[in-house]
Amino acid sequence: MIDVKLESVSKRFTRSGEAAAVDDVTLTIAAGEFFTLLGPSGCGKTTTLRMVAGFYFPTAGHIHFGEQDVTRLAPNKRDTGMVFQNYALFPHMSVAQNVAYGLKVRKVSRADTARRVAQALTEVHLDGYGTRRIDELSGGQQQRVALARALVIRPRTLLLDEPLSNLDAKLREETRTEIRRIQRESGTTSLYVTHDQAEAMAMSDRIAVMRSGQVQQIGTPREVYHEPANAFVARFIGRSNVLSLPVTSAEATRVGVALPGGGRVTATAPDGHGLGEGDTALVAARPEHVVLVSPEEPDAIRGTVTGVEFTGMATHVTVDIGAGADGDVTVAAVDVPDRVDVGDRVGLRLPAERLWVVRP
Amino acid sequence: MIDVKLESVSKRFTRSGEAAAVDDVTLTIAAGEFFTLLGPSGCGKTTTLRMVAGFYFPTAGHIHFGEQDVTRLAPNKRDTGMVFQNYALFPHMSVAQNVAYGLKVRKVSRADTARRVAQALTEVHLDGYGTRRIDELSGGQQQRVALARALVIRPRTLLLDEPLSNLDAKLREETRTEIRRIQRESGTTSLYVTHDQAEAMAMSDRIAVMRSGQVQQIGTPREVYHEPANAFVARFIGRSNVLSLPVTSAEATRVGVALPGGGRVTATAPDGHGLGEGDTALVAARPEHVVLVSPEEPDAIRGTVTGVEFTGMATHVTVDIGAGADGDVTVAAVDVPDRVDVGDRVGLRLPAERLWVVRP
Amino acid sequence: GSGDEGAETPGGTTAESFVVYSARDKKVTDFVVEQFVAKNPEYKGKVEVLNMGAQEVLERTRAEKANPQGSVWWGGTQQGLSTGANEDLLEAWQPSFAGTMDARYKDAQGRWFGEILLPEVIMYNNKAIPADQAPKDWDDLIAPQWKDKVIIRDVPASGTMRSIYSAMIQRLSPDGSNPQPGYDWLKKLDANTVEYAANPTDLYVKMSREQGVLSAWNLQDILLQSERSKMPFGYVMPASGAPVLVDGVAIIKGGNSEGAKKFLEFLFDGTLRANLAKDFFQIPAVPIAEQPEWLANLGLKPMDVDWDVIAKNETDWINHWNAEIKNKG
Amino acid sequence: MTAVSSTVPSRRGEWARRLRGGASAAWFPYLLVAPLVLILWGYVVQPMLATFAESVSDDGTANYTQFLTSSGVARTSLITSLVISAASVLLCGVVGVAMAFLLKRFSFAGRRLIEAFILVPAALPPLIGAISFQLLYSEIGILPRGLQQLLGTAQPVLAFDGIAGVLVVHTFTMYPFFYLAASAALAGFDPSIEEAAYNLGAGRIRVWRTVLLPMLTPALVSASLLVFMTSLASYTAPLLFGVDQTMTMQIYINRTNGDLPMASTYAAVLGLVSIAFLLLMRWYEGRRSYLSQSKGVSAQRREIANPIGRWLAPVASVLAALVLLAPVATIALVAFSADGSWTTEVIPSAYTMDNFVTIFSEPRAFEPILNSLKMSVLATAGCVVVGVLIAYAVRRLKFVGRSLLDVGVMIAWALPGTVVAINLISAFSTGNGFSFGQALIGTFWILPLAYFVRFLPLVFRASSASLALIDPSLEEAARNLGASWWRAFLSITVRLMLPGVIVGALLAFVHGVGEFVASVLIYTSSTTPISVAINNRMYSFEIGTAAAYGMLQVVLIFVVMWFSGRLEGGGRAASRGAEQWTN
Ligand SMILES: Nc1ncnc2c1ncn2[C@@H]1O[C@H](COP(=O)(O)OP(=O)(O)OP(=O)(O)O)[C@@H](O)[C@H]1O
Ligand SMILES: Nc1ncnc2c1ncn2[C@@H]1O[C@H](COP(=O)(O)OP(=O)(O)OP(=O)(O)O)[C@@H](O)[C@H]1O
Ligand SMILES: [Mg+2]
Ligand SMILES: [Mg+2]
Repeated sequence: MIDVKLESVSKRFTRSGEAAAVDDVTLTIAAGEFFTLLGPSGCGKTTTLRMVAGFYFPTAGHIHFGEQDVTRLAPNKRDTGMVFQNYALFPHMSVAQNVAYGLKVRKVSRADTARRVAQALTEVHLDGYGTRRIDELSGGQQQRVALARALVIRPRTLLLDEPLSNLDAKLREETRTEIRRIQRESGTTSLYVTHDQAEAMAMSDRIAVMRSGQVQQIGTPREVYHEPANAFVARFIGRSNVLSLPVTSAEATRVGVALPGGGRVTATAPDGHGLGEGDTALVAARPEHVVLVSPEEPDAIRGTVTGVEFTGMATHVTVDIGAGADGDVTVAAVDVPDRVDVGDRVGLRLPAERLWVVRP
Repeated sequence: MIDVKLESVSKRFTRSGEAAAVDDVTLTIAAGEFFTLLGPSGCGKTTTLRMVAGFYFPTAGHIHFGEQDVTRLAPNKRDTGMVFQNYALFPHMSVAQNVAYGLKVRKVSRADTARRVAQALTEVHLDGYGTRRIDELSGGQQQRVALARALVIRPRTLLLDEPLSNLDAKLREETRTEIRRIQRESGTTSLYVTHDQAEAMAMSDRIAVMRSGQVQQIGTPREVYHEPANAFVARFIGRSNVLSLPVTSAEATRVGVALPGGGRVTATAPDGHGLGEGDTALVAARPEHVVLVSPEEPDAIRGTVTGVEFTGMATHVTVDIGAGADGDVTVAAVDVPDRVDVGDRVGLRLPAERLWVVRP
Repeated sequence: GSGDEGAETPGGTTAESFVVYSARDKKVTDFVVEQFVAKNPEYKGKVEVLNMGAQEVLERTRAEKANPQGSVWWGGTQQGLSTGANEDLLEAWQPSFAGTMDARYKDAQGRWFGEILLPEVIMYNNKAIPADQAPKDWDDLIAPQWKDKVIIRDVPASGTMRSIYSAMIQRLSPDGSNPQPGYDWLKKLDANTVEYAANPTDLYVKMSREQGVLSAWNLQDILLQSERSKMPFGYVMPASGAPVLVDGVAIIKGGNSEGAKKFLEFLFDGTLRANLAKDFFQIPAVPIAEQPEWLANLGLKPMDVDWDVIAKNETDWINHWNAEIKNKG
Repeated sequence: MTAVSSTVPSRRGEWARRLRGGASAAWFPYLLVAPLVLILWGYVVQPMLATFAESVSDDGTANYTQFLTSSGVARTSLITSLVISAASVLLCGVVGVAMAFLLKRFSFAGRRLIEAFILVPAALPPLIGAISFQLLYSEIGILPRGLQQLLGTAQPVLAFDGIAGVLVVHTFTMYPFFYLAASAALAGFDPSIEEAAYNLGAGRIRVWRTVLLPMLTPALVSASLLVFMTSLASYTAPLLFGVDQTMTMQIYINRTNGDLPMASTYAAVLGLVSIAFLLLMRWYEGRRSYLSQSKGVSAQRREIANPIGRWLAPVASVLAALVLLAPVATIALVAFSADGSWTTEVIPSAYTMDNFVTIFSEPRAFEPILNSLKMSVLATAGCVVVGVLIAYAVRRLKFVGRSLLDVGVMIAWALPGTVVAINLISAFSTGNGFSFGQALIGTFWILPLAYFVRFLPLVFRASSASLALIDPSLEEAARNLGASWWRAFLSITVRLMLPGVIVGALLAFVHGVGEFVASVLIYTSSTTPISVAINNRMYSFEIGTAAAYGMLQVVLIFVVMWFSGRLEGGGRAASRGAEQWTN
């Protein structure tokens, strides 16, 4: 069942000469689905969310909730709960009053309100902070109040605009589990905006990748990650190495390409890729699939290490493979040989089964 | 050479009955060092930064910049460039005017100002946005203006309070490279607050882990990650499995423990761990080091899968290993056997060389 | 821009109550109304007096023309009342006291009647100037010895002062055709004037605090101030005569004219007039039987002023004075 | 730009959809504004147009051309008025903002008391108030005479006269516009913005110049407008200090002359100048945004180490308060001095309680006070309801004619009170639609109505200024949580505007209590306001009792100020600024 539908929605701010902030976006979100908008800063995620919430009217297009056209419906009649990117907490109310606001509006009884507020504060790990003034909270604490305020009303649709951006990894993980639990239990349709791709992958049923106001790809996390629709998506989701390589053979879903090192591999290609021998294919490889080998190994792509970055779980090694290709390749390895250092010559191997031809 | 020194600094807000927001913190940051504060939301990071910037006076303790005691020096005489957690942009100025403000104060010539502003905007990928009003920017764009405004003045000390929290992963990576470059080139001492542990690991020379206003550990990223001082740090930095296991043998830096599955391993322990046979040791293991094996394998710790989370680069599998131990163990695996699903029985192996005994 | 349907509104004429717009001192009005009600008990609580400036009475009456609220206009200069009469705000009638009144003091068509006479005399601070050294006539005021000693209530906004100044001009040009000698005289007066006071109160304060010690002012107020408020003021009846202003009353068209007429008739009651003369230093515009001592000894010498000439020229003269003479002497 | 046009649905469907938009629909602003426009049209604009019509009734635009000829009184008056108004804005701005800074940024013993005193100069009763300035600063004043005696000079020292005197009076009586507006804005100010400026190396003065003052623009614009218009329409001060070539004096003189069209011309020009200034200010304010875009709510705690600041602030504030209170003290002196006992002496020589005994022994002594109180409260309540709504409409809603609405409201403040009163009389001397067919003249309601029309701009401006600093997303958040527009408006927007609304309401109330020029034309014996009562005393030169009455008025206002200070203190978000500056 379709719950939220955006039909060719565009939004243009009056600033002359600017491109539309949201440009002909069409989406459908099923009831109870957890749908994420992903995209670079300024690509129109917040604008889209605000149109769904009813704060902006689309310049063109329509928005439906179920059967109902809500394009111009008043925000308070939409039953959406929104976490604003800037929180929008009521500065004149205490933490508890902020959270209770939506319940009061809904005429929930006093006792119920108190109980639900307390519970919501516990869910975001803020028990005991109920009587605090908002300006006595840290940034992350304020963000959690904003989240609690939206969650507590159990709205029909949750709109979350980077609700966890100011939380630490630990808390973020706990909170996202909490959000998912609540969302699943109450079957709330959710539209989520995040910059954290791991988060998007972990939480979402489906993801829409946006760029400059336009949707690039809609799919499940695995689809978006492993089968990016184009080079932008491949580069944007996770770290990707996108290499332009000459095509040596082409089949329906497989394309053979020549590697800089001299070897040859066959990559998976999308249906109707339209590539033929002699063309140049864009081939994406995830860093964690690139294997660091000795430069002496036959058919290895050889290059010079230009950066070594320790990120905890993995170490990212950036290797310059020379002018012939697109430049750098990043390798993520759990156990990097300690001797790898900037300036070292190394070899790389690309695993054929993990290569994916993308559209430009 | 020591550049910034915090000596037993405490900050207590007047709210009665509250613990101190910052509690007896002592730190030294070397000139040109990139120093990061890491800790859960509300642990006092911003408060510490604000004391260094001069917006709060410590309730106790002293702050030195080099030889000078700046504990009560006016903020404008400290030559720090701060990115506020809430941006604090001047809403009545355009983007370019915001960025130029610090230069004007420093009486930089008009031509120089224009050049440096343009360059700073390019560094944060905002070229062409100079004439925009602040309220016409997206959240991430605002954050970048705040960053450009602090970077452009090339201050003696950079104070960055989650400067990248609202940027997408791609941009965040580019920007952090940019920050590091600028910071290295101008030898600026930097105090950085972030929630993104990968970021902290990748950028920092040293990290201080805080909790409830107190410093838990100070060390290089590798030290903090691989040799956490206590269970809190182990759990907080990255995902860690901390198991309480009975000690079977104890040496100076090695402690043997009994595994729930029946096996026995020897873990590395810090000097003076004070554990003896019969005690219970807290043993930390990183998910990426835990190996998923068949439940039939001898000596494997057996358990039931309770969660499978795809995060892109890795898939996190949470396994309940039963009442005897601390509960769940998380396994991160790049290639998880597709058949692993919630409810499956699996086996786990802990690699002896990657186990670390932590203080409670 | 109103009054489309006003004819039907009963307005203030219900019952017998009526409203008096008065520029007289509240003490006087309270006193008179008390007496009136005592004599006409049926009007108890039905007479409402609103005190305001003479100019405001005109403004208000004019603005309320479509639906008059007031019935009596009590206290106004000849000019003000004439303006009102010409704008058709006042009702014409013939009261019983009209017969005894000098024709100069009333409107020919009976639209307004003089109530009291206000001789304009020379005022001086009797603490600063001994009585025998005070100026004796108008022309003494322009003598150089009084340089910066004169204070004048600012002219354009004051009916009284406009009349005095116009009289000074007309004195030197009886038909008003050549105001120049008058202008010259006023210029010299201006030279002696240290300050123009904003209003009567200001004048009294400045006089008493000796910013200046001489002025031209009406007799009644000088007497009231010195007797009632213990102000150090004395007066000189100018040798060449004092311009006498008429301050009058009228019935407002469209008000409760029955009550108003009764009230005005009462106002000219002999005993009342005698009391007012005694206690409030009023010189009645009608002859009265028993004059108080001060009035009997006054030796009032009216200056021969042609008010018609003045009425024709006043605006021009005063505008000229304001633009060309004030503060330029 | 190429507008993306979707398939055009049927007309009916389109309308149905539009109507469903509720408070965010395009028609909503018109719905909200329509009654306001009707009120304004009936009570303000129409009467003003009548004024204009009168000004051209006799000889067309000939009256207006006088303003163009260089030698005429008209032009000189216009220029003098403009100069006085501009200078008043500057002086009041400096004094008001400085006081706001001292009192809102530092905390010290007695700050509360001084805050309550600070509005009193604005509350000085007319006439007696102006006279008190004369008794203080003019050639016969206590100060110049005192200095004269002290220094043994022949002439009074430092006596203010002419335009200087007018400016002194204006500064004293109008600085509260700036003080109140600036202090409300300072209290609601996002402190992190200021911190950012300090952090970038700016010193205190620079921060004020480049961040605080510009950010206070909405408040300063609002105050400038009010001061400019008040000065332009000011009558008593030029009168007392003998500056008669001003617009208002000319209006009065022309009315006395009986030249009504010319008087109306002056009034119309006054209105036009005010409108021009208003539009200029609107443009100036509209160029920038003043809305903090900061994430979340910033901590209000700020700490200063500067001991000089800590000591200087109370000393400076007390000094300023003394100077400000001097006129009140003068009135008190007069009220307690025996009639005629104060002539050439620097201060009176004999004191008495007689004046108070006199008023209290009168049977209906308190009636004028109660009348004024009642009518001002009524008018203020009306001003708050309508003013806040108009402020919201003009700032937040997009509709055709926003500027016109703004002008319509402000014009009543720009014109002299006499003109407004006369217009109201003409409009309501017979029944019309706006008075439900009742003739309001001669009834109780005409006075509160006059106050409402005259003082609506005060509430409107103050509310509008505080609204400029409130993030609209707070209202959005409330609506998102299910609150209707009304609920969100009342529980969030109005609540956050409250400091500004209170400021406006106070100003309206204080001016209502002191209003004279319009009142005297429309009062009835059952609605005699205190100002008329005072004036009656003044008229008979019972200056002592007038002053005693004046003191009662001052006390009344002081009490109101004190309680409103409390009220505001209760609204934490608004006025917690000062305490935190000291650690
Ligand atoms: N003005 C204040 N009054 C009272 N308590 C405060 C105030 N500001 C901060 N706190 C409290 O002090 C503690 C530390 O706050 P701080 O802002 O330093 O946290 P933080 O580490 O920056 O957290 P976050 O990551 O959420 O931004 C928090 O528990 C917070 O609630
Ligand atoms: N009020 C406005 N006027 C003009 N342009 C605007 C306005 N609001 C947003 N924009 C522009 O529209 C584009 C989309 O903005 P939006 O806030 O939707 O981005 P976003 O995807 O949420 O970005 P971020 O991740 O940085 O928050 C941006 O380029 C922004 O500059
Ligand atoms: Mg956004
Ligand atoms: Mg923080």
